[in-house]
Amino acid sequence: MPAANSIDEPILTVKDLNISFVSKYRDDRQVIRNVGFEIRPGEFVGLLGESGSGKSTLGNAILNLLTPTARVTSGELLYRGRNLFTIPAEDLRILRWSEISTVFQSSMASLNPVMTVRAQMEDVFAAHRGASGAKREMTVEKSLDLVSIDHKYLDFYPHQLSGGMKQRVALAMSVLLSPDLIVFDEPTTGLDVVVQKSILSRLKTLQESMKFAVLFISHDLGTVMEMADRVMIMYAGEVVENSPAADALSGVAHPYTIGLLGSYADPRDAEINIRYIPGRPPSLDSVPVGCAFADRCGLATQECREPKIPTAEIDSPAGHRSIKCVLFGSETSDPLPAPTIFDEVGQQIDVHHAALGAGEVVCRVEDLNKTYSTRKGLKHTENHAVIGVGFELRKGSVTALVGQSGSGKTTIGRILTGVEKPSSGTVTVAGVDVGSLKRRTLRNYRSKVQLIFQDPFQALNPASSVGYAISRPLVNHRKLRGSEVREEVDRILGQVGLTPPSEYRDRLPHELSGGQRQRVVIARALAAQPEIIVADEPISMLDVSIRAEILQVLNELTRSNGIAMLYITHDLLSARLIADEILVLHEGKIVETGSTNQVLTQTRHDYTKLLLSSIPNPWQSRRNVPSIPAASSTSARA
Amino acid sequence: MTEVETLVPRETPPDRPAKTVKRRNGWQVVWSNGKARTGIVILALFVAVAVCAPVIAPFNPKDSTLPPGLQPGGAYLLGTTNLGQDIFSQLVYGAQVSLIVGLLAGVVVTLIALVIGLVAGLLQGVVDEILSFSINLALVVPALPLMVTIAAYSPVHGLSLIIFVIALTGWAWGARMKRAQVLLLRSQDFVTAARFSGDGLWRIVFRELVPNMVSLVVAGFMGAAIGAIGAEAGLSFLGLGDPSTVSWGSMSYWANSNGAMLTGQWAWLLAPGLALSLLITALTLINFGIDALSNPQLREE
Amino acid sequence: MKKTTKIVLMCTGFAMVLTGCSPTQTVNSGTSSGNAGMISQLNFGDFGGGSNPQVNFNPFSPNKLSGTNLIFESLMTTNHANCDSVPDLATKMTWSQDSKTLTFDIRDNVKWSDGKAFTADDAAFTFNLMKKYPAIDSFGLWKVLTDVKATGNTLVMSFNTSGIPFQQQITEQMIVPQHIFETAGDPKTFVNGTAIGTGPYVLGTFNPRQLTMKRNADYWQADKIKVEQIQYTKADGGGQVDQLKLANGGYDTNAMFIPQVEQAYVQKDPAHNKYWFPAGSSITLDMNLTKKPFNDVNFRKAISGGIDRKAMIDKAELGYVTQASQTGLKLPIQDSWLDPSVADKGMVAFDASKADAALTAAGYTKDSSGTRLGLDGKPLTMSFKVPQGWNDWVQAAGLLQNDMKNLGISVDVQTPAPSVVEDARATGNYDMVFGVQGGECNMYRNFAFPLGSSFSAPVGQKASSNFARWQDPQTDKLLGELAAAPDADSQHKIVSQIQQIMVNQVPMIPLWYGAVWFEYRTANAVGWPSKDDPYAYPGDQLLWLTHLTPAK
Amino acid sequence: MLYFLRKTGLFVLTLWAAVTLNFLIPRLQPGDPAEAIVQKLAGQAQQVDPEQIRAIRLMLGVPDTSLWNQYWDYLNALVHGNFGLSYGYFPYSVTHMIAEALPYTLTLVGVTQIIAFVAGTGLGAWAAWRRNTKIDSFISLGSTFLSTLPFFWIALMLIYVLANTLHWFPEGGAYSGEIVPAFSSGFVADLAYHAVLPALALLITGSIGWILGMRNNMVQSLGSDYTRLAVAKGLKERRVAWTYAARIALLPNFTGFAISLGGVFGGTLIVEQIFSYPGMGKLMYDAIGNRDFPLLQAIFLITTVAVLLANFLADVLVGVLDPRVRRQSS
Repeated sequence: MPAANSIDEPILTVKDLNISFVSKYRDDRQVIRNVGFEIRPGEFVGLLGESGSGKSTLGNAILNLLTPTARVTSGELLYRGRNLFTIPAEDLRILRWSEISTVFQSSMASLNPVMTVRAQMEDVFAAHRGASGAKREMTVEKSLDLVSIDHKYLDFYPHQLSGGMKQRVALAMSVLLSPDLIVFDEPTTGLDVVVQKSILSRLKTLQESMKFAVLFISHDLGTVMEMADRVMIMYAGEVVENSPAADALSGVAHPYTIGLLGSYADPRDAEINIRYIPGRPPSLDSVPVGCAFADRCGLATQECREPKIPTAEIDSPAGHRSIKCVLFGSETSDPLPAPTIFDEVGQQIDVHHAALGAGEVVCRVEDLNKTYSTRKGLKHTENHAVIGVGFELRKGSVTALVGQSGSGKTTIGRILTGVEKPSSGTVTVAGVDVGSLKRRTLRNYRSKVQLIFQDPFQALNPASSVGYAISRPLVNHRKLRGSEVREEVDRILGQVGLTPPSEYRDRLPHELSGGQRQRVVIARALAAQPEIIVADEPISMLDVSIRAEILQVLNELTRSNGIAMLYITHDLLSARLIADEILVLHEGKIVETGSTNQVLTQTRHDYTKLLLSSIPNPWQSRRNVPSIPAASSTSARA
Repeated sequence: MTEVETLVPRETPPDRPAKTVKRRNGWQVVWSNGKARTGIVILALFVAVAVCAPVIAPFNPKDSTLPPGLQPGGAYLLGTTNLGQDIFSQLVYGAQVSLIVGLLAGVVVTLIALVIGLVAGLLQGVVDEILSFSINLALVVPALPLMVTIAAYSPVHGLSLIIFVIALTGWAWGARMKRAQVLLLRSQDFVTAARFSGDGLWRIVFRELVPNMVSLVVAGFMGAAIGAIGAEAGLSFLGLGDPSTVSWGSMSYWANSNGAMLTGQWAWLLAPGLALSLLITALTLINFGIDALSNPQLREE
Repeated sequence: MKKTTKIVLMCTGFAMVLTGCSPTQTVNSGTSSGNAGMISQLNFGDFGGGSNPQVNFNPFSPNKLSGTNLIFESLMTTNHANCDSVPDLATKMTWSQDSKTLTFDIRDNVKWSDGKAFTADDAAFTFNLMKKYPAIDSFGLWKVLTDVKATGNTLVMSFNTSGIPFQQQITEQMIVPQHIFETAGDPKTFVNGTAIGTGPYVLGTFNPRQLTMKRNADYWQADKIKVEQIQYTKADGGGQVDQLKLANGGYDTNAMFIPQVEQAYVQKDPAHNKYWFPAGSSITLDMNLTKKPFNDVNFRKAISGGIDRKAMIDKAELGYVTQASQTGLKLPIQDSWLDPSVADKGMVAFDASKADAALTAAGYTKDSSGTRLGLDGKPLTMSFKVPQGWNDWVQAAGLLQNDMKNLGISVDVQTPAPSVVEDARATGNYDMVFGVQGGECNMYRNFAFPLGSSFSAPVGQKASSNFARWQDPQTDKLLGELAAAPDADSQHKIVSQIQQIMVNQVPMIPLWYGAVWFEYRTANAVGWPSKDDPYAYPGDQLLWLTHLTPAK
Repeated sequence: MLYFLRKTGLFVLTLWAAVTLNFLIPRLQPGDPAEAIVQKLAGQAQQVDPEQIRAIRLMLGVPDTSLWNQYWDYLNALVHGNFGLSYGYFPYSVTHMIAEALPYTLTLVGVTQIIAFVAGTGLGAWAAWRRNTKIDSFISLGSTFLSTLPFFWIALMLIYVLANTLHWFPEGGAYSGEIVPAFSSGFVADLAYHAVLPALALLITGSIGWILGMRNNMVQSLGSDYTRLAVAKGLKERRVAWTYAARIALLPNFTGFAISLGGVFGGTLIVEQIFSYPGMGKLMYDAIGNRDFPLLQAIFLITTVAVLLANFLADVLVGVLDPRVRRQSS
């Protein structure tokens, strides 16, 4: 436990850190640029950034776990005054875990698959026999109690535990030696929203009782803002803002922070407003001179392109703020910019809704059941994935199918697309029962139904060009030939916003960003001119700042082309944004259904309520902060 | 995940033209690997020697009119055999056989493995069961004894036999790998997407699956070629090859059975072994580069 | 881990060297010290039995170990250098006038090595055992034998036809002790580990690596045996390793092929290392006489002259052999059988241009590209099957391929496994193969096996020895007369006529005499048969063992 | 249960297929064992009496029934464990000959395989642990180079240098002739002395695969999150290297090792041939030359069954060592 008198002394100080990835075969890439910050005892610090911002490298650097190709080119990493980069290896080893411990992103991979939970936890004690008496008070059992895991799981192997349990084990392991600082690297990514919520609240409780400091690395600003005392926002290898959480939410912050926050809202609000930041972060090979964010910033001026961008040091009632933006000047005496100017940051998404029940029914699902039977030895188990589900899809309208993982929502999507056969019940499209289709007729059916996948990285053949991917439905389903194909490909590329088409037609998927790929996937689905599109979590793998943008594209295209869309998601906020009707699925059954507004504002079922409460909302836990400042002003304008 | 920076592809904002994007095709990835580059250069040298053998070799390798049993030196760079054949010329011509065996056996093995792997991976049920069973069977039947037996009892000896024997015993591993790869690929979203795009089976196989197996296929080919060259040498050394073809294996065989060790004709025994070693080294080095294609973790950074 | 283990292994190795645990090169040839006038030990090299020899001293077994012929004796011993029959267990052999009865006088005072007396009954038992078990009657003696009976110290054999062609096989049959073999059960599967015999040596020690034979002090001519012990050592690795051992003086005698024998063996110790490679059977070019163009005598004659036998002898055979006579005789040993009218003793001279002309004259013209055409106008191509691993033959075939190429004929040399060649040869499914013919003392066997129509078979069926499928009534008639010819004169006459057939009809083309390998060292023992003193053949061990004396 | 049944069924089916292949392969080719024996006896300088072939054929009892009948007899004999008499070593039984050869092969090849595996794995792990250092390049480049040398060539060089030139070791054989094979210390020492060169040849070539394989696996497991977490936990280097990185990297090698141990029963043809080591490989080579079908069949069968069994046991063993697999198979 940190001594009382050191409460204001930082336990960790990072000074002017620069890290590059070096390679014999290409220029060095500087991934961490002049980063400096402090963490004080018991402080909960969030480190935020999109993929590629360097936040994980920074986390690894603090743990001194950089891969051999990463070089610290300059800077210091001081833990209670000792530079971790230079202290003797044995000193560092002893310091590890007893002072700084960590929880990695995926405990699937971070627990040794061939050792029991107990063995892996006891390893820590074996390695730190010299740890002080206080630290020995904790036992393996006690730590499990802290995260509410039954002791019997100690003798289990990691693969026998669920993802959430593994992460709790990792959490328990991290506090074994009562460290003063724990680094969490995306600890809940990949977990179900409800599980995520429970783990985070457990972490918060533990932190409050054990008083360790936390560095919480995440891409999810909403989650971090709920918990952190202070947040650091990274962009292109730099910390662009380092502020108390309350200040970051105040509406006066780095434009990038504002932009990121624009992606969050409470879906229950009568009117919500979501903004996104157009464009992509720069490649680390060629970070532009001056402010790296300038290219995407609506407020950028000539000043932002100057080589030296000053960092404003601001004292606020909540604490100290550092913001690297010309808007804030360089002197503490400089006045804060007015909140209203941030209205220009990011772009508001523009979505349309159809009235419930409008449009002709193109697909009718009646009393759908799907049972998987598995045989294990002589034991025969049945798993009812879908139970008595029925709904309709209408032309030009979006139906959201909302549920946790394992709720059966993906199975419904697969049945609807003819990939799987239902156990009973019917899916009728244009008078034909999809379940009865054979090979030949199924192919015809697929021209009417298209899929948009969750993972844009998997959905495109890495070996084929964008133009080829989009041309296939044109050739196969629409029987276009020669120049017709080419013209149509270009037209569709334009529709999904990949302009000029000539720029994208011949590219291979790996040359595109995640958002661009998802646009290509959408384009391919559109190319078949389907009547129905099934979109399975189409934005969950994308960076937060561009999710809204993709939603907008989806919304626009289904409605303007008169397509019925089944939007499968776990995320009620995104459902709120584009769906006309929401079906809430729980354990294979539809537990609540109705128009979007009805479901969200007059929620009846507890499960829906649970889902709603799991949505990260930066403002939720800080009711003292005015709600959605940017939203009020822009909605007025809309 | 570690090193997110290196794994996430480089991204270009839509508003920025993509001219900065350099496409690194397979060849460039392999060539950028220092080891592979060395291997390619050595291999190219061997190919050159094999192609230009008639120019490089001072004598016909089978011409037995030279003075027999000479030590290296003078007109006979590596001496002559007991039959009066020029060893250096034999060495030069031997490159042809090794390269041809490597190439042909590699192609045959790879083709068999690819076809069986594809069919087994694509067709489920009985066909897959039978093919998987054959693969497993072929993997457990001891290869060398089988090779030796077939080679020993074959009515005809020659390159085609060697290639046949190598193909017969060497396809299974590749087939298993390729089957696994097909199973992995066919469950990928982009294959589903191709089906939804209305593509037929053959198009899916040749446009979606095969292009994504290229590095595996090439690596399999290199492995098979290395194995084939080694097997040819081994079989020839056991006297089971075609003793009338001039290959490095048969040179070793003749050197050994004619007492090169005894009479001190070092070059006769040493040269073919070293040449083999150098050729296999070259191919192994190239394989490192190809590994890097399929396994980015092994890429040299 | 690896390091330590290796060191341990090395240490064991070194420790053994240091403690005198003898490395191989001291497993050396014998020494002549010991009893005055005696040779304490000679090293004879390999003792057969494959890679993992097992006890087998059964004279009837094809897998018997070397040394079995020193334990057992036959009625007479053939001296292959001059084809004389030398008395052994029999002192005398008499043929009846009609060649249908053979009487042996059995030697007295011969004892089995277990002390029991050897009698004519043992000899009779041996032959009658072969009657009971045809599988051990290797030469099919009971096809002609009708009865074998011992009376006192004589052994009388009766034949249903002339027994002369079988004389050598009968006299050379090793005689086994009745008191052991009659209780041994099936002689096919008996391994005879006690090895009780009458011969000059008895079994010393045996393990799969080494076999020693001890001098039998009770041997009936023990006074002539000066070698106390004979040691056989398993050949290591064959080829090179064994050759090296030979060159380093590891063997007192051996019968192995060694390349460049002068350089690799004699030069290593010119005072003691000697060799003599006398002639064995003829190595012939056997042509499938049922096929074109081999069925044309003119063709056969022509290509015979186009074969550079000297090149084969010098290159493929390393000069170890001599050219074979077209007569089919083994010269010079069988010089006395030579028909004087045969020019140059039947040695065909190499003359490519003459052969070329002869072929053209016989109707085998060349086309514009120099390809020789058959009588049907198609290019002449033929295959030549050579057993894989028979390296000198493979190389000789390569040379023949060259010779034929010079004549415009393309020959495809194939090297399948030996058994495949045998199969092809027996069934007549070949163009050309090498054959091993003649070279025996018995003229009937020399010519009947390759030329007799009864040893042939139609193509597709297995011929027993006339693989070329020479079918000639005249030859058959002569062979019949030869089998029955009682005296040397009549035999000579018939053999002369057969030589004429060989020379004029060329049913096969003898190329060279296969060499009988024989290396010996005079460091410990002298008196070996040699080129200069060919009193016996290398295979006549009993004959030269009684000649060996200690080196000075 | 079902998993086990299926596995066993597959095992039996594979066994049957292997047994049938063993029967067919030698018989699909022409040739006659009796001829082979006579030819061998006669050599090149002596003409063959056709009667001899007849007699030997009679002696061996070479079957002349149909292939189908032979197959049934063969299966029947197999079930009764009766492999018959060897042709090449007649009148000794196949079982006897294998019992003679197997111990040599098992000790020489078995011991070297184990040493090669342990040493190779250790070196590979060490190279990976010290990756991108001089030690690593020495080990991985060195073993890569050695792996390219033809095996027979290495063996010949060893003989030439260590046996012929330096006379440190014998050129071949399993023991010297003077010694009576028995379980005496002298004989065992002599065996070990003779085994050094062939073992060295096997070690050089045998460990390379393990070195390179282990290095690759270990580099991967070193980069894995659980190893990095182990480092972050402040575990001692040894613990991280062995318990975390090496243990998992070892698992894929383990199956290969078990199978290679199964392959030991077949001996190593080239080594045994070059060093004239009286093991299974040499026995097989002779059997091929002699057309010794009964012996050849039995050797094939033993080898295949050993590999199959090893494969099967490896599956079971990996299940024990790797809890992930254990779960799938239970």
